[in-house]
Amino acid sequence: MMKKQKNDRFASFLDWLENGGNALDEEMQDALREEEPEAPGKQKREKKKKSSDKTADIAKKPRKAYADSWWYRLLAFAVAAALIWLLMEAVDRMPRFGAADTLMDSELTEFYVEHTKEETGAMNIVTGIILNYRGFDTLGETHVLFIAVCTVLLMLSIYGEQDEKKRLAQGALERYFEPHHDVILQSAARLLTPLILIFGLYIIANGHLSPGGGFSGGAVLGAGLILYQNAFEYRKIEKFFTYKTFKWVSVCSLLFYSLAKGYHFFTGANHLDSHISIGTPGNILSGGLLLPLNFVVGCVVACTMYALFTMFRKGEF
Amino acid sequence: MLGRVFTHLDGLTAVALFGIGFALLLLDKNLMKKIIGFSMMDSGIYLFLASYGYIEGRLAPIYAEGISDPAAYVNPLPAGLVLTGIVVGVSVTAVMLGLTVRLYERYHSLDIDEIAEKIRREGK
Amino acid sequence: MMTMVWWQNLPLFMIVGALVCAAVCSVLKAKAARAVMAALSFLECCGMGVLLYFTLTKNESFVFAMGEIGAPFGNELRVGAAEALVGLLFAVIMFLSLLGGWKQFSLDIAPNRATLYGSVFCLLTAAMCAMTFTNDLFTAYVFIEISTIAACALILSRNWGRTMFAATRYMIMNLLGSGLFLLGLSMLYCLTGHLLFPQLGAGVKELLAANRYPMPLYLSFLLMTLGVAIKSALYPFHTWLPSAYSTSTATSSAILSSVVSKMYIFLLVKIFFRAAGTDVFARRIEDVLFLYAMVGVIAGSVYAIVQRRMMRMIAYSSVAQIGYIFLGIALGTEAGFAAALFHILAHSAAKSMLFLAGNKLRSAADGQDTFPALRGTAKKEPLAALAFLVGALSLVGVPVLGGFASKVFLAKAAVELGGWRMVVVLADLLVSTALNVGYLLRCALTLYRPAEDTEARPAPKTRDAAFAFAMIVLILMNLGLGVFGAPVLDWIQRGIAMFV
Amino acid sequence: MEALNIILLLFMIVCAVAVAATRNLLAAVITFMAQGLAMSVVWILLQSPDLAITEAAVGAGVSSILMFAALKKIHAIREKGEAEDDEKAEE
Repeated sequence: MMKKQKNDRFASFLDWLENGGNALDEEMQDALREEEPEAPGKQKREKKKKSSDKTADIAKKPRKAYADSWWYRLLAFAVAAALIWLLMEAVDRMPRFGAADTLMDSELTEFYVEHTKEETGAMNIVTGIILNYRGFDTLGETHVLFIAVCTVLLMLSIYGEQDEKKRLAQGALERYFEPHHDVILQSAARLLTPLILIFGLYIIANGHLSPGGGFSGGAVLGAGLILYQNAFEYRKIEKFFTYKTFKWVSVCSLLFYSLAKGYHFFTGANHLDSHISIGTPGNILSGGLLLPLNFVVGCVVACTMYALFTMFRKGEF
Repeated sequence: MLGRVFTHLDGLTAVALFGIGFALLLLDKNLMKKIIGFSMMDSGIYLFLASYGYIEGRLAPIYAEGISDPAAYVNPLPAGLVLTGIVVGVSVTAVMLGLTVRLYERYHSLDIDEIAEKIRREGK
Repeated sequence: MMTMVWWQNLPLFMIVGALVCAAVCSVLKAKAARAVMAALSFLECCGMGVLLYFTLTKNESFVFAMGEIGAPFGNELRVGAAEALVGLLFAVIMFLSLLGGWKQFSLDIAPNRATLYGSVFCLLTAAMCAMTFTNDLFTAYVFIEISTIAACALILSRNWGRTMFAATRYMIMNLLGSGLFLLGLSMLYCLTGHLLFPQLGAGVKELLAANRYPMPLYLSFLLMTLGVAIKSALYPFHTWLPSAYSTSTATSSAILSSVVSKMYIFLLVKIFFRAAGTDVFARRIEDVLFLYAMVGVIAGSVYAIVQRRMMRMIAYSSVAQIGYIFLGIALGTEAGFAAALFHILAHSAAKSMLFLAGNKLRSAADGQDTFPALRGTAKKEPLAALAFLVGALSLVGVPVLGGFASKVFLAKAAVELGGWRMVVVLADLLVSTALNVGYLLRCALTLYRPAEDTEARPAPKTRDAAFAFAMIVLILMNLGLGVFGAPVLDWIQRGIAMFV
Repeated sequence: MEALNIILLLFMIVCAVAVAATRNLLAAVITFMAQGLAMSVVWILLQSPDLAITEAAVGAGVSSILMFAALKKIHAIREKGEAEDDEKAEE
């Protein structure tokens, strides 16, 4: 019996090694199972089942008990500690924090500070960088949001035939049981939602002048929509925001973004005149493409955040 | 060895967050904890990046009235990178959450080993 | 300031075009979305071809600044012969995988999902172009994340709970990989103050010459290498690979195995060449890689041999083949890099064909892919079986096929280097070839053995022109890589010369 | 300022450890959210107000909201599914 136990422990250790704490490859698992003689293995499993009944949380199968064992936790701790120690050694040998002699504080900072105002018309240098100098990164980033929504939608639409009915029923249930008359929430939402939305618009519109911009403002707008949806019925928000609205707003925004940025890259690389005037830096209507791009990004972010929330809550959109 | 680390508290914290997040993502069995671990790992990296952009006594990278000396502002580039990173991180979190919800819906468990076990049984 | 010639604008148009297509796809009908996907990937092939032609005839690479301001302040693309060649391969494989899975596409993917799948596919194309061309480490990170999520969506596109779990595991491992990559990237940035490869390389050289921060520099490269290794499934980190590759649809698994994981490896080659340099410093990282790759080549084959299902076997053989690629990189010489890049080409051509043909054969065997069930499927699907045979022979390394050429180049590179590395590489090649024969040919021969129950009526023959076209082109590609191996290697070497 | 910085950094580490230690998922998410808010203050101290706003809105705000939504969904499934699950287990 001792030997058996060892074997099992070894198997689960292999299991862990194989998958870095995740699940075991099914084929390997089959192979391991077959190695154990059938009858005693079963007996043991039953025995463990009984013992695990007492500790309420541990589920029906023996492997789980292993996961909660103390040395597993110790191992996790050891991994974290080793990694932290290694990185701390590196940090220790790196340039000093807050000092002005680091290589990072080099020509780049100088260049950005000296040129951002004239070349992009932005008072907020960070906005100038992310939407102009490193605009390609940001273009990619906006599409990361888009692909995340696509993937979640794809995930939620993977249903078999009979699941489809279940899903619809669940959606209907969610609609039926949503809180209708939560007075505190509703009056708070009535008061706050417009304020939040205006604040979001403010952050977006001033993105090139003060801290903020499309991403943070868009997230604030999305949060406002989420609050509204939570406080009132779906029907109320569906009057002005449905899947179709979401789709068209984000697609149009993304198209505008890609094309405008493409035009900008094209004229820039070919040294053509882009015919976009920068205006007077410091005014709200300045900065050439920055303001429209901030708005477009804000739209995408707001739609994405709201869509993701709705999909998690309802399981559909 | 660690004499200088204590002058760089931000870096130390960043590394600690990264390490804890990494261990959670790699070794925790619970999918939700894994997701939180991922976000934590990312925020550790962002703190690391941003802390190296900071130079003591300098202003935030927004033009202030009448100051155009480059040596008066902190490096704006790390902030731009981190901004990009935060949004990317949220997108990935959303995808992972979606997967978790779907897996739970199907297998009624958040424990990754338990799900594997159920899938194995299902396959037979 | 020089202005751009018309073809030098192509990289921009290819990337922005793919992004626009992605947005447009999501509002189209299923059929139109599929047409957009096919058209886009065909145009990408043409664009890459044009770029390859011009970079080879002009014999120089060019830089495309994204905006008025180029390096070191803004983003940049950089295109040389090596980028164009690898990009061409990726584009062709994506196009052919799409065609090869065209018929199954409508079976596996419901119409309401086809548009989303189209968006994801277009975004993956954009990420592929951007990662191949980019000259900027952080841009590479952003597009790595796009391709990670896209790959997750591709795995998911089938109707099983199992795929969902495979996708979860894929995501977890890949997130660990991108986390390490991002940390390495930020450390490197903090040390050198640059993100573009040329400036990074110069900065690293300067720091090393002054012997400042050697340990953090080493660690940052190690972290990036580790991240890429996890994402491209080098041996001990391969655990997400088999279930992800073997459960998804034909198009998805072909693209995943031959485009997505190879993109990361190409990025690593760029990092080594342009940022780390090929001197003593890079050696120390390459030694670590060498160890993993050496074990991976053998271990992947051993895993593949014990599999009882065809798709899993093909998936595990990828682990071994990726070991070869890393072996070439870890040699650290120019010949080694060239051999690694050539193996990327040869393996992608063979592996995508194996996945496409394997999926066809699996559906011919009523969705079963255990070896007994696959018996006699060659009769039902002669073309698929032929393609499978050619792919298997190529991976085993039979002369006139791509795999043989790449093994020869790898061996040559090792012999050039000499020392204990040569012995190890040659021994590895011998052992793994023997193992490859064991599993790949066994599987290929199973297809041609008569079915056990002769009663089974032959399934009605399905005509699938797109699949046939894809298979024929892929077979020709394998032959071409074998026969014209030397000129292709010459292109690669010229491309590598343009790298620096 | 220095003291505030140290307190915030310590708070973040404590939060991280607490997330790792707790078994209650809701508590973990809330703790994580608190850590994000502390982070946004740290970013103000590091002179990056853009990051502070973005972290507060996106990192701590929306991503935690998404986690809450996912947890709520899981809870709903659990309540609904528990009965079915028990039946299955008895079989």
